[in-house]
Amino acid sequence: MKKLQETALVIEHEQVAQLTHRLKLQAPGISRSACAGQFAMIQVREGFDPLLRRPLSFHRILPAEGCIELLYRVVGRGTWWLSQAKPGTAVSILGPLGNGFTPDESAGYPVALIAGGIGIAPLFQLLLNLVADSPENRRENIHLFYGARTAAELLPEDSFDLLGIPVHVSTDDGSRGFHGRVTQLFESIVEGGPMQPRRVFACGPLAMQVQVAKWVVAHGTASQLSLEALMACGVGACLGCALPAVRSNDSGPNQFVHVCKDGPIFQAGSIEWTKIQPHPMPTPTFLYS
Amino acid sequence: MKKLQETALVIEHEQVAQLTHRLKLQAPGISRSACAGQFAMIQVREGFDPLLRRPLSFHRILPAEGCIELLYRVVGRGTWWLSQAKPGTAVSILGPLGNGFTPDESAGYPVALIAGGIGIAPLFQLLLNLVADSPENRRENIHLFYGARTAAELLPEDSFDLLGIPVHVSTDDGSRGFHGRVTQLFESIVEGGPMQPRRVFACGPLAMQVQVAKWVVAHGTASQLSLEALMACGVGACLGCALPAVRSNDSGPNQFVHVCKDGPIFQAGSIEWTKIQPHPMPTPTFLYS
Amino acid sequence: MDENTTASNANPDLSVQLGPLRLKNPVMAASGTFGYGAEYSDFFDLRELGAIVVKGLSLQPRPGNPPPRLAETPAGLINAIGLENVGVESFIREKLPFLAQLQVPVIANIFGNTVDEYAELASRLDGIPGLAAIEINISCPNVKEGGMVFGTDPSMAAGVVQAVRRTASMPIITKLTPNVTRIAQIARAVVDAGSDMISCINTIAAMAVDIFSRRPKLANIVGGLSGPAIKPIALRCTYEVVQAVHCPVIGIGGITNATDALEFLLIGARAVQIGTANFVRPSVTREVIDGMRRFLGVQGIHSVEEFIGTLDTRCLFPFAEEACPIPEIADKRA
Amino acid sequence: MDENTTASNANPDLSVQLGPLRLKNPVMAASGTFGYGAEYSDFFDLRELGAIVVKGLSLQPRPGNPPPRLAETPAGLINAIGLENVGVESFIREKLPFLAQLQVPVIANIFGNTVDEYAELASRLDGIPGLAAIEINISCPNVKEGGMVFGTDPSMAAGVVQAVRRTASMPIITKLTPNVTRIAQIARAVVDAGSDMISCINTIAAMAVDIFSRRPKLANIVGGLSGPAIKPIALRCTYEVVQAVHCPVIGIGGITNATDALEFLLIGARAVQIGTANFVRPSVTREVIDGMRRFLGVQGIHSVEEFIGTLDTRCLFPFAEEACPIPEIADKRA
Ligand SMILES: Cc1cc2nc3c(=O)[nH]c(=O)nc-3n(C[C@H](O)[C@H](O)[C@H](O)COP(=O)(O)OP(=O)(O)OC[C@H]3O[C@@H](n4cnc5c(N)ncnc54)[C@H](O)[C@@H]3O)c2cc1C
Ligand SMILES: Cc1cc2nc3c(=O)[nH]c(=O)nc-3n(C[C@H](O)[C@H](O)[C@H](O)COP(=O)(O)OP(=O)(O)OC[C@H]3O[C@@H](n4cnc5c(N)ncnc54)[C@H](O)[C@@H]3O)c2cc1C
Ligand SMILES: Cc1cc2nc3c(=O)[nH]c(=O)nc-3n(C[C@H](O)[C@H](O)[C@H](O)COP(=O)(O)O)c2cc1C
Ligand SMILES: Cc1cc2nc3c(=O)[nH]c(=O)nc-3n(C[C@H](O)[C@H](O)[C@H](O)COP(=O)(O)O)c2cc1C
Ligand code: FES
Ligand code: FES
Repeated sequence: MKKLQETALVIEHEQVAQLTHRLKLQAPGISRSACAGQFAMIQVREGFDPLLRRPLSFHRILPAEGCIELLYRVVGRGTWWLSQAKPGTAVSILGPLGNGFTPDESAGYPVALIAGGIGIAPLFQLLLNLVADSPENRRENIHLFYGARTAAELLPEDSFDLLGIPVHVSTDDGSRGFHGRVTQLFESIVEGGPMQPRRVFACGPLAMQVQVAKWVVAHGTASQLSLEALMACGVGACLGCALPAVRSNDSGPNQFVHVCKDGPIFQAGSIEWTKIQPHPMPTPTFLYS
Repeated sequence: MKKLQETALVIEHEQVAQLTHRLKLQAPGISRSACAGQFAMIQVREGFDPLLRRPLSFHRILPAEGCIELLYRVVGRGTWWLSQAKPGTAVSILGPLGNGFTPDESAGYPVALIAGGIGIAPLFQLLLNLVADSPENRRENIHLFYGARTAAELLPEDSFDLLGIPVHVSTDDGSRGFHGRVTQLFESIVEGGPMQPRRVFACGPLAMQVQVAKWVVAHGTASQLSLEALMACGVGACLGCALPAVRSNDSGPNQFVHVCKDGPIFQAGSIEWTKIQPHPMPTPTFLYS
Repeated sequence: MDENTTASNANPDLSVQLGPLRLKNPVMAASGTFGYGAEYSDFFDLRELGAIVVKGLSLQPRPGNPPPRLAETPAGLINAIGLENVGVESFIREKLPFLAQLQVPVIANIFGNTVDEYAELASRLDGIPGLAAIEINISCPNVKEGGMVFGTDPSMAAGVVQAVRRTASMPIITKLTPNVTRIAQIARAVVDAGSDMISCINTIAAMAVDIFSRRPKLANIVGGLSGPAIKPIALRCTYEVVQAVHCPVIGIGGITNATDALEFLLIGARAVQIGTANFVRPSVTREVIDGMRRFLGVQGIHSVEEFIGTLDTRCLFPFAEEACPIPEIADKRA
Repeated sequence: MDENTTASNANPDLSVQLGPLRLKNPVMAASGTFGYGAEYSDFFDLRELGAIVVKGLSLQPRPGNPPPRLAETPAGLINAIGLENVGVESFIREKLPFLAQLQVPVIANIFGNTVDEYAELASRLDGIPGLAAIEINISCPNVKEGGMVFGTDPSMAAGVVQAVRRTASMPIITKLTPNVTRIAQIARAVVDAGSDMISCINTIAAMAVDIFSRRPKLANIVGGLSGPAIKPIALRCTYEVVQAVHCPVIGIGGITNATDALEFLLIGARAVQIGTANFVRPSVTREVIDGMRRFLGVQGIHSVEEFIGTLDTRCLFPFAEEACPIPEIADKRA
């Protein structure tokens, strides 16, 4: 798909959970060709502060309306400034970028989607597609596992009602649903039972993805994980968004994949997880000082 | 007067002439102590772009309302971004800064105010003061000479109606009033006649001020000119806003005045005009690219 | 310039002579910021570019540094990519054909661990159809070899250039680092050693840390700063070099719009390269070309060559007591 | 750091030992950006400051450079003030009394045309009540003498320091320029020559031009770049110096908030100076002190001394193939 540099218009912009905003943009060109799992590079504000665009996944793609929706969490200056954009503001975006999910149906059901926090962003459009593409009687075999640190960070409970799929919620502090990590919830539910998935799609913090990767590799399950890296260009030019890849042969040199062009969607088996040491996201204490 | 760092609120913001905006700010502290001819340093936008504050003179001071008004021309990035501030926006300002006009009445009448383009900004509050402080029958002896490049850059014609003073208008292109420079208009009207002023107040481009200075020095007229220089701090700390001063003795070292603390209001005789080579303000062609 | 004497001119000539090269305009994409061209081909017609400099090439493919490789700073970007590249062979085989058919001058940026490696790279690339010039990178702050070590010492810099000069008949551009006390000294050394042109600057050694995790933001600890933040430093370096040597100089550093590019031309650079700004606006190079044309048009300047190097340094003030401590520049003030 | 182990602490100890000096907190106002203190006394209680460094002093008063002296750049400011100052005598007579009564350590920043002038300045200032230390400026890019010329050569730098050391019993801080190939080398030279401390960095030589008037934006053509744009370069320089010497290092460059200041402390600076940011927010120094206290409090760190120099440079990645070309820093990675 041709990549576009498009001037989008803010149509709606609302806070939907703690520090979490939904942004609806009119971007006819990009909305026409975007796929679930792909992303856009957003210029959060005019001028040099901040300098770089920010990568955000498509949360919903509405080609009929010529719109896309983004769902993002305010974690720093860039997302903070984006959150100030009022309807009517022009926002420059590049997209669609990256490879997107390829929900190959032949792998079968059950399907599990694992979302950690804002990781729900790209999985939502994927869910819409999966539900639309699945026979009616298969929908109960599409499971969403959705965790966050606390209830306030979760999307409103009714967000998934229309999909008619089972939703399993966890919070780290037990303020809603299962008390613990979403990966613990996932494992406790599916392990060995009839709900054990044939396909896993996941998006969330790196620490979560490491857990998911371990599980799918151990169980030989088909997986598509949406991964992150710091990005400058989003189009494969700067080579900044490297993640360690499994080497073709053990004694060969290190190899890297580049999240923006080889991903952001990866099979768990292609990443050298042992070489990733996720550190916890810092709390945005000095968010704006 | 104590200088304050105050968070002001945009109350009104409207375009009043070509590229010219009037900004009304709620700034109770500064409005209480500000005087005509003083200025404020405005942070035109949050963040590092642009880095520095911009100096703008008080156009009107409304202590009863706790407000000040600024009148400014969009000439670059800073003023362009300021022009985007919507009512309700918080704007950080420092003030009141500089010395202000001291319209010593003992020097007598007639009084001439010479405004070149946006130079009308500080002269307006001065006019209000002069009119208020002058006996009724003296008002016709307060003359405003007001020039601009073209009619579209002038404040609306009725702006001065309430003051009840004679207003003489010029435009460089002849689109309104006298066809020529405001200094030519001034000289042609006052030279040798009964309107020859005892006091001159002026604000405008450096090229205009050089003309005014020549005239007042030649005629031994009391003068107060509002001068400009690029500024970083506005409070006398950076020493950036230097202008060449007349030396105490001819063979001594160069001396400089600093516009932000010794000015911005200067007597014509204190500046070494021969050492100033004003270059024309560039047209804002690439205003925002 | 007097506003009144300007007459507008709709179609100024943007072409420049850059030593042996003729470019249709002075705007190039900088090495390492434009991939191998194809990455940006969706956004505009690459044939509009003055030239394309490809990502730095080594003899063997290189995986580059571990992540994180990027850190954003005020108006800047620090990178520590570590010269990841496909290697010269696969560049020639897989990347060059696409570039060559564009009919835009392609410049190969090279770096080696040793002087011999530079020479070997040059001999491998010399004369390959579709290549217009070789840019020698002796200025990367992110790797031990091939980088700043060569670029910070005049005689080592000259050694690399001599070796390349001996093997290559193509035009040679040497890319300088600003991380030196006297960039003019290095410039003279590489020109004396046979470099046809100079490009400057590469990134400035820089660092960023995270107070929460108490770790460097880059796995490599240090990286190279680029982007608008460095433009004033790049302009000063370029001006120093322009004053010091007679060959064409290509200005690089922080260019994001036509005004920035014209500033480099004004101080005497004969062309410019645009790096980091590509990431922010993929079509920036084209916009700069358009803006340049508009500026020259409005100012009534017929060709960009007429504008290059026309900085007027006479002191506006009839008294200038101080002069700057950089001899190349102080001369202009005397 | 694990989020769970942090315990908040309302009143962390901000005091630092800086060689012979004890400061109540590590935040100083930088030379040339805070006038002689009085200029900012309206905005907050200056007694909250860790120390105040005054505008550079010479033996005789100096008028400074002709205007224009300032140019704004992306996230930066170029100045070419030319060390305008009232001269040492009138400083002592007219400016110091106000500063002295604040009971905040006052540091006199000095520069001369010759080594002897430095020594003379130091002997004039040594032991004057109300002064806590002398900061030797060998790093101003805006004047021929007294500036970068001394600061870019290790032996000349050492010469200045030795001369001052011989005449002054007060603590000496030497302020370094980043406009050098190896700042660590200069740092070692001045410490060996007797400097008690090092402060870095001074401004970076830079330039700005106007394409419309085709003139430099500064009468002096070049000036010194400061502000947020240079922070990543300042951090790298400071880190190099911290690795190279054992004396206390004061970090300077682009600090605008508590996070920035803490970054310098994290990499091992024992104090910081804030310059350009004063112009933007007159109360920035106080805000930084407050923010530092808050950060340490939230993180459960009892004193700022506990935080200083705790950067963890172990590679997060079990494989780091590259190392940076700066030996002082590369060592940390090995
Ligand atoms: C392909 C892709 C898709 C993404 N989709 C979404 C999405 O749909 N919704 C959403 O909220 N976020 C998404 N992110 C993450 C988002 O890009 C970052 O949160 C954002 O760039 C932070 O910008 P900031 O200026 O607010 O934070 P900064 O001030 O730049 O940084 C704050 C913190 O966030 C971390 N961070 C910054 N950028 C990234 C990044 N690119 N990846 C991971 N961590 C980062 C920093 O390391 C730092 O710890 C995505 C990232 C990628 C790579
Ligand atoms: C004491 C004082 C009072 C002022 N009062 C007013 C006022 O009431 N209304 C008003 O419109 N303007 C006033 N000015 C001028 C105003 O400060 C500048 O126009 C403004 O700072 C330009 O900012 P910018 O970012 O838009 O332009 P930039 O992009 O910074 O510059 C655009 C052009 O304007 C020139 N310029 C920038 N700053 C100044 C400056 N400080 N003085 C003179 N020229 C400058 C530049 O040299 C350049 O040519 C005043 C200046 C001073 C010193
Ligand atoms: C991500 C990145 C990668 C780079 N890779 C190279 C490279 O391989 N070879 C090289 O000579 N310069 C490289 N550079 C330096 C740029 O070509 C350019 O000199 C520098 O970024 C300054 O220009 P800018 O401010 O316009 O980006 C790279 C710069 C960046 C930001
Ligand atoms: C306007 C101005 C004047 C300065 N004058 C001096 C000086 O007299 N002596 C000195 O050692 N440094 C001087 N400096 C350098 C600052 O002290 C500081 O080292 C530099 O600006 C970097 O810090 P910053 O980015 O926080 O401004 C000056 C800086 C500025 C901006
Ligand atoms: S972000 Fe530039 S290559 Fe991926
Ligand atoms: S603007 Fe800083 S001294 Fe006048």
